[in-house]
Amino acid sequence: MIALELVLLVFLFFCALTAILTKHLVAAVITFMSYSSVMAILWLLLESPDLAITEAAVGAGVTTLLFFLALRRINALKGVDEDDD
Amino acid sequence: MSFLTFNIPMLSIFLSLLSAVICPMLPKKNQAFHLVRIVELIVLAMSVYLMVQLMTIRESFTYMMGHFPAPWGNELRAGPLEALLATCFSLVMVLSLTGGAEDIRRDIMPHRQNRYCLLMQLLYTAVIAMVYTNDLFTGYVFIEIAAITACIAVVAKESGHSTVAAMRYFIFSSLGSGLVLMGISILYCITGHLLMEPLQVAIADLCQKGLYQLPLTASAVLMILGLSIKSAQFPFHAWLPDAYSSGTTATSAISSGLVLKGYMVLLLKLILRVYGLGTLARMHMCNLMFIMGLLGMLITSVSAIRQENVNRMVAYSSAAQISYIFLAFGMGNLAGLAAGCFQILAHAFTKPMIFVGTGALIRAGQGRSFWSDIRGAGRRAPLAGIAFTVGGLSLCGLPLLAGFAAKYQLGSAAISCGWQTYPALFGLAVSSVLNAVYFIPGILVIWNRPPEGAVFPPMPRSSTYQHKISVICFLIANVFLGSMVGTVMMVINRGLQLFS
Amino acid sequence: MLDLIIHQRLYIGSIALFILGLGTLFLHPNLIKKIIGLNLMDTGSFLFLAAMGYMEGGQAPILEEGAEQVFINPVPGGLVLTGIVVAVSSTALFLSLTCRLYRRYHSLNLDDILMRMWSGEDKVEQEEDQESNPVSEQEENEEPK
Amino acid sequence: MLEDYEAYLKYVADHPKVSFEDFRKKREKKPRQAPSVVEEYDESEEDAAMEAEWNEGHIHRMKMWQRSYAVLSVLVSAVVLVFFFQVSIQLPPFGDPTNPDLNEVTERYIEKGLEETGATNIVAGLILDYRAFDTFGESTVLFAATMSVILLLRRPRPVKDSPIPRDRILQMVGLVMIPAVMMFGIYVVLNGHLSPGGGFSGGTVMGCGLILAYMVMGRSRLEHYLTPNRLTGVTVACLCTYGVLKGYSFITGANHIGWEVPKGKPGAIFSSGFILPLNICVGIIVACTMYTFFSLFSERED
Repeated sequence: MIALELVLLVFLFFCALTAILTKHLVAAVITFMSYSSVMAILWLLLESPDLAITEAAVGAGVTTLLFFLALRRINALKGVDEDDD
Repeated sequence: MSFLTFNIPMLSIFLSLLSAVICPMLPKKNQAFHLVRIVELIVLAMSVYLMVQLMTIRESFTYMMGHFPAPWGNELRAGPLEALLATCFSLVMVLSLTGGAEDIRRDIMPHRQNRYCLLMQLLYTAVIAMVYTNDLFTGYVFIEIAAITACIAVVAKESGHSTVAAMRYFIFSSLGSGLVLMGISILYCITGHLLMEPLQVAIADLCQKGLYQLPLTASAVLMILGLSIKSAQFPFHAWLPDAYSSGTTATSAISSGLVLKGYMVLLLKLILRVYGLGTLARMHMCNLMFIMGLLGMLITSVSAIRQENVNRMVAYSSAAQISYIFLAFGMGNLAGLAAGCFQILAHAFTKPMIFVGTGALIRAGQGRSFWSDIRGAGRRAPLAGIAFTVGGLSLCGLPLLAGFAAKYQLGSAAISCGWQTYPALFGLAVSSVLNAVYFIPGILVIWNRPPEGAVFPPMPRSSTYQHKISVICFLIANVFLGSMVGTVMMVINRGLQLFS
Repeated sequence: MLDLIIHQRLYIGSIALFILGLGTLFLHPNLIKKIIGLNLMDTGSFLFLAAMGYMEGGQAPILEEGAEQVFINPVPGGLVLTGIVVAVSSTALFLSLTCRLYRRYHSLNLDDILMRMWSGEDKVEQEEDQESNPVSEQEENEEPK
Repeated sequence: MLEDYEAYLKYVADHPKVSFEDFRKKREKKPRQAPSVVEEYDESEEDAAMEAEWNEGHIHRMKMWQRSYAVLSVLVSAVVLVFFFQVSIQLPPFGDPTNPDLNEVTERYIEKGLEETGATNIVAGLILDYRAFDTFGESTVLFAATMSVILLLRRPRPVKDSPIPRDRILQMVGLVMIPAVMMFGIYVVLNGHLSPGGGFSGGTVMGCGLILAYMVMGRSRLEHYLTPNRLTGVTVACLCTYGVLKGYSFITGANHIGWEVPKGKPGAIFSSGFILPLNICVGIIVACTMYTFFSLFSERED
């Protein structure tokens, strides 16, 4: 059980690092989605199912959805003006 | 204690919250604006009644939110000091909204005005709840409400600058609330309580046993830094000038008068009710606050001198006044805390008056907020000119005005504390001089003759009486605070004794 | 020392995530990365809160009719539930501000946006204001209240 | 973009009067003739020059600040990391039953939680009965966020329907899934006080069901039922009912008067006093909020 928690923690940390350092924004958002899902699993290990459901539904679900919508909205604008990194 | 006085704290929070929630449902445009102000006047009357009652019976009471006593359920706590703060914040809120009514109508698009009133009412509810709450996590939730609504109030006036300013404001304030949340979590981890009285008992015996000293210091550092970020204290005040110079007048007035003070009240609770002066002094937190206040006073005043934009100059002087409060809290004795509370009240009445004044001056001038544009604007809008002049002089410390009384209290508190006496007096003197250096020229500019051939936009003849009422009430409140120092200080001192 | 770190693993992990999010929110110029940093910071402190509520061999706080069990501390669970929804609303707000900024300045890099704001965007700004609230002129003569 | 900026920095070193915007426009038009840019610039009126003068100071300070920013940030994060590592080592041991936060406060929540709130899920009982004021503040945060996003993103002009790609297979599967998702959401909300879940998670699942309906059926068909004003109306109504219910229980609790709400049989759905209606209110608020966020963000950017 401790080993599983350690593995998940290490995975979380590197997930966070990749989410920050990747150049491509969509890749960062997808990494962040996996970060939230693993966080939900970790909360299950900590015996709090309430948080697991909420984090899974809210963190992985809606937050990532909003990220993708914002990126789509920005890419739609980018089509108009070609100078973004 | 009668049934009514016992329920006033809960009623004032719920009344303002429900009135905020109903705002978007009101059909006509101006209805929301009037509902908001009527509710604030009701809460003002209730708070005055509560203050008078509590001053006569000389005690503060705790109000159980729900059926469960202290360490289990939420709690509100009301004493003379909380009632006085609620009264002043309600008064400042009503006057700022009335004073800024003309600018709200002009800057914000009509179909967004009742949502703007909603945000202002939610901001007001958050500040009142911060004054009355007796629970740390409830304080965090209302800090978050204040953060969201204050940022969006800046964006309500649509311009490029305001969106960038709101973004920077939101980054800084989410940083601040993240730190506060971490501070609360560490505190809960080592003590097991969230309500302030059991927390104080737990911390006292932790210090006695010498357990978990480093986490305790860490939580104190995190919370004090988080609150200083949110209230634009010296090292973290970068967001303040942009936010206050690009929002509408009402937003800047209310943010500087109310929101910064709400966080200061929470800091006061942390000092008195949670940690206690002894533990904070031992953890050198008081010295940290003192040094931040001292540096803040000097450096922000210097950077205020270099500003060409009127609103930015006034915003920098707000940051300087916040450092006064930090200096007062950092002195580590009850006299210092009392001086800090008086400074909160004095600044809450002076700064919104200056912002309301500059708003009218800019409208009366050539429309842009640079010094060259408002040259001679005082002659076209005399009342706004008077508001700006009296506010400026009060900040510089002219006797018989609120600013002078605040500086006097600070000075007398500084005398009775240890090594901080001379640095504090030096800081007070220098920053008063710096205040004069950037306010007096400003006052001279607005009363100067307007430049020849300067084209002035037509003076709006509508809704000046709203502006007149608010400026006159501000002036009266300022002179009252400046002259009746005795009574106000008596209420503050009694409140502080009953506070912890 | 190592077994102490193993024993306190969740505290160290959550505070590390918190600092990582704090650093990103403050230092990374790209706005979307700042929002991801904000979420990391919040989830880090929530993991810290949830970890402190855990008790060895404790059960989730759902009371069945079964025998007396040992339960974990329900309070952090309640606090984190509130916190998660605060984090979502902050993210939604942050994203809408980013969309507005992008619509005007066509860049996600905050330093770039500041550069463009300071380097005289006022001309563009005036037209934008006129276009965005054409209604305010008729407001002038309408007598309020 | 960045190389533009570097080129501008080098260029501005010897032509301090040129602003970034003009530099970029000039570069696109005449990339090579740098000197002509200087003459063209001189005729601009005095006001803009004064404005540029004021901004030049900003940009110069910005460059100087960026260099020291990088060094400062590495230093600060190193110090913070060491400090927090020490703190986390000295915290009470993880999972130890004698931790300070497992004290008499949690004992009462666990032992008397069932008979005092009637909810078998103690966390739901804690949120909606012991510490109900936090959750009320919480729903107000959601409401404030919704109103702010509406104020920021809603266009006064009616926006044309967003052409979401019409894929028959996705549509059919979506239509089949919508009732399942909504049913699961309603189940989680209604059983909030019995099993894990509750207003927040159930509301989010219902919100996702509405979002799926929006994607599958398109904005126009869904707009008949879920117009923006109706959504705000529902959220306001739920918040007011929450406020009235909780206000009643606060006033009766604090003044020890009033009618004791029946707790009902533990384990049954209609069992724990106000917690069920409160859970439904919170669920609807969260569902409407998520849907409003989605519909505002997905408006076409014209």
